[in-house]
Amino acid sequence: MYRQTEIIKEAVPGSNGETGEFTINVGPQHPATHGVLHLVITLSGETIKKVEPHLGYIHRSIEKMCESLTYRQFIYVTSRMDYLSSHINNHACALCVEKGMQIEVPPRARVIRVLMDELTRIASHELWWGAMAMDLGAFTPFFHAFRERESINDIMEETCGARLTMNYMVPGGVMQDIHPNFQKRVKEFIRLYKRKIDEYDELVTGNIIFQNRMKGVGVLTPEDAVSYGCSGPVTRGSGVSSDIRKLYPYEIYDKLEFDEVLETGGDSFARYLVRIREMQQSIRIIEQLIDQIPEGDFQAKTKAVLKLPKGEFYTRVETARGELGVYIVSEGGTTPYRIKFRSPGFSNLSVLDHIARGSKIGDLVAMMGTLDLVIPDIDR
Amino acid sequence: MTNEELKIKITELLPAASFEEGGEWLTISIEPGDWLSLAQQLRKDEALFFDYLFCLTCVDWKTHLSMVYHLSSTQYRHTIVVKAKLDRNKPEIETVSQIWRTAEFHEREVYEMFGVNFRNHPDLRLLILPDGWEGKNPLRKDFEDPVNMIRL
Amino acid sequence: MFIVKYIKDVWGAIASLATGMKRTLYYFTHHKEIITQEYPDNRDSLVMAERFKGEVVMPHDEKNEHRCTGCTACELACPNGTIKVITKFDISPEGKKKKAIDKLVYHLELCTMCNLCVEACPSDAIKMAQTFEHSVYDRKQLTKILNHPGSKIMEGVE
Amino acid sequence: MWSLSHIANEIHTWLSNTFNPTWTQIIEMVLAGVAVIGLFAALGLVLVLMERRVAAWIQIRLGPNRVGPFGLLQSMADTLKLIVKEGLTPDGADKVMFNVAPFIAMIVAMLLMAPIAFAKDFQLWDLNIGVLFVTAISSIMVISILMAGWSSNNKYSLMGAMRSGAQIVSYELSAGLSIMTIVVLTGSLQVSDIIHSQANGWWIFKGHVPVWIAFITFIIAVTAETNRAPFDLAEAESELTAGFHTEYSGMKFALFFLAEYINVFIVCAIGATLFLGGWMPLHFGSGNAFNHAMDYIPSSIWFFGKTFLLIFLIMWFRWTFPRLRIDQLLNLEWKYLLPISMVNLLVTTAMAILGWHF
Repeated sequence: MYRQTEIIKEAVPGSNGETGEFTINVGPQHPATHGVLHLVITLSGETIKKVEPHLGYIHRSIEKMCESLTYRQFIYVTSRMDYLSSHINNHACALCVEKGMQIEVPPRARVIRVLMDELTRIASHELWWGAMAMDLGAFTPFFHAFRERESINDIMEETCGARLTMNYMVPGGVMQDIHPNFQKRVKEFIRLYKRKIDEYDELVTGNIIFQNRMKGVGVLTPEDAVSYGCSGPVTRGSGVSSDIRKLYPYEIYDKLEFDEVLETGGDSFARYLVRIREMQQSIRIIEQLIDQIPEGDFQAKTKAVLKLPKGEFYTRVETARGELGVYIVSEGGTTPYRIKFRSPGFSNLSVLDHIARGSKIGDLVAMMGTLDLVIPDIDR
Repeated sequence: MTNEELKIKITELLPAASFEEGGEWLTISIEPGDWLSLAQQLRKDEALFFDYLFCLTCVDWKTHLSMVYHLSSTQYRHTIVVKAKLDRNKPEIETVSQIWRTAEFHEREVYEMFGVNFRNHPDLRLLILPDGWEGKNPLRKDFEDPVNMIRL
Repeated sequence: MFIVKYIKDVWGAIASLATGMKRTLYYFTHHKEIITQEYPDNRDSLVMAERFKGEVVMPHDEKNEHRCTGCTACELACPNGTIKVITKFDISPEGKKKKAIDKLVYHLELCTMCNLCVEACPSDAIKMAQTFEHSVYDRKQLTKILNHPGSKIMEGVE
Repeated sequence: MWSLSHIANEIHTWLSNTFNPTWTQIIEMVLAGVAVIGLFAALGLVLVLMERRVAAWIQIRLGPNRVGPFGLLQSMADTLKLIVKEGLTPDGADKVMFNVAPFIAMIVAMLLMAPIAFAKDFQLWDLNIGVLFVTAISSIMVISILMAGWSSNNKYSLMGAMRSGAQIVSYELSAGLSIMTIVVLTGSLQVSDIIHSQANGWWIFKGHVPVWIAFITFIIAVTAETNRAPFDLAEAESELTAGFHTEYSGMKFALFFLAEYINVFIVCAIGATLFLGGWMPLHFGSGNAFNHAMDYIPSSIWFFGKTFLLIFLIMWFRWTFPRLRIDQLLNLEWKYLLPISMVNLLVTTAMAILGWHF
């Protein structure tokens, strides 16, 4: 009855005698998919002819769930979408509610939010770096990446009370004030990070095997990147400016000095470099703000029950994976009438078939690594 | 282009379009039959150049469905929202997956979640739901799943 | 020239590999860089962050009194139906009926540690504890009653 | 002296005095077999533990340290687990081939033990074509992998097996050619001759640049031949889940696993014999105090020390480098290693004829 059984039935005899093509199921349990992604690949020898994603293995219908949660409650669910940038997801939702309610967020809260966002971005890219190196067969970088990531998680734990799904954002500010140690710990992390960043190049970036695995693999032209709705480092690797923080600044990003990282290669190596350099830009943002956290409230005074006015609200933020859109349709009640999360992973996945055709099965792993797919984000 | 200029330009392209007020971006309401030609013009027109479809979704209004397309231009950075009202019992609209490739996946998602039939879609199959799914479309308002849905 | 480029390629490749090997050799020989925490052994020295959200608890003072008025704000704030407040009516010495909690049922198995209940509580009756070793053999054990048996509301908490 | 050859001779004398020559022969063969199997088990346990420790320290972890003192019994516990586990045979598999394949891998590894000199005058079979025997037998290894991949009736396994076939067939060439350089310099295929030719200095010191190149080529080629990272395309867990042994479990998997480690040991032993002088102590010049001090270290320690140094090198590769892609793997062999080792062999031959080495 289910799709899966059919595929297996058709796939066991395997090959089509004339063309020598055969299908192979990658996933839903496969080491390279980092989650329950199911790809049906048509192969001719080692060459990929077609990649067909089958989704839904962890679809929780967060959009439907949010329809029965209030505007304070629904924020926590979004941590479970893209769990690696849960802070930024929460931030997007909080921003959308604030836009609807026209809540003025105190400056201290804004700065804290941006600091947390950038820390989350670094943590997410660290995990991506380690996991991608592991996909390519180098296991050591994974542990080295986790060393830095853990120190960010410790900072998060101290201030937000959790390591991964913090639920720190509330409409109108943040839930608690930062921990007194926060600034000290962040500075320690920046020192650690700057000491270790060269090792990343020694271990992975400069490695000739790695470069050969990455260069010219999965080339995405700028036109295709835009047409497929890609966002984040995937488009910036193709040279298309798409950083929401620069183009449609939210919070205090317009007052900050940072560069939008652009690479023109369009291949996996370009996407790799974008993420590596983005981490350094995030460090730059944190350095600007860490001593400049203004005094004041960390949360605006809001009503106990939030009611968005009738209408439609859309916010776009830049998560670690790309553009996250939150689209709330309100009927004036305490719960959203319809909510849509435009997740970056879903669109980035759709480009996989296009860039994978004609390359080897080993390249597919490299491409999936640099697209940085987080499956709960795709399935929502 | 500002919203005013866009409004003038789009009225030229499609005189039947009506505009909704109050949103952040220019919101255009159209009939489903006009959508494909409008979409092609929005994408092709040099002054508009809407090449980035960043959100495609549907809203169930209990009386009707409405498709919502968020379009943006990577060149001019202007944004519009296009809405098309669909019949709830037999929702049908032309696909735009050949204009914006991202629509292919998003339309498949809307197809299974709302039951909207996209005409001429290259590969209109279930994407998230298991094959052989029978029953209502999950994101419609009258969907009930007594087993898996928890009511608070 | 082709040969020169060929040799340069080979040399560059070997050099890049040697750089990586130098780095891993450094870690192989420098054991002070090891960051492993031997978790169950270091339980005594393990310090949890004071804000760590482990489970919801209701603090009681030495007179077995808590601060919960039974207003159900936490129950309403909870997105998962984790908390269920069962109220009863106490008869005060003056003969007035007063609403109080009978049981505050907390389902740890449903809780996502989002902290919304603690934020919503007007009388600071509940807070987050730093415990994290929640695994038990029976799911029923995860359903907890937060107020201690025979406990009363503290004087002066409205 | 408590050297291995001394013990072997003692046993031989005792057996000869007690039994007639035929029985002596038979008992000695049985003893040798038991010793090889014992060495197998011991090496398997030691190498698995060593691999895990090396990996852990490179990855800033501690590694196994709970079972036994310093985690020494960890691989024992793992073996016990694997023995107790059910050995599944998939429904669609070719049952005979599927069950025979791991044993072939094992037998090949055992056969390769024969010509290796573990210590001074301690060798199972000093046949006159020792090096040729090793290269010939080690290519049978691929048959077991192909059998395993084909009979599993799993596409991942099949792809892993095919990759492995292409890989081993290619890398045999440069491994053989780099072995040839030493054979050319020594003028003999016999293992004991090769070792004795290094009495006044190991080939890696005597042979100058050509032998260094041959050594590097040899290390790369044998890493590929034993399917170790960065050439572990036959297993490539992020691409093919586990490659040719995806469907294996329990003891049959353990045999493959063990065979991999034994193969690593054997190729490193060959490498140590050819380039680092086997059980020969480190000597500089002749007759000085340093050389005498070196002679006091037993020859078996020299042999195992050198072998484990090379094993560490191969492990070090594994935990540092990412994996190659299949076409890059073949490019590396056919475009780089093979031409280089051919030219190198030519240079070495010239060197041997002209006597440019000491």
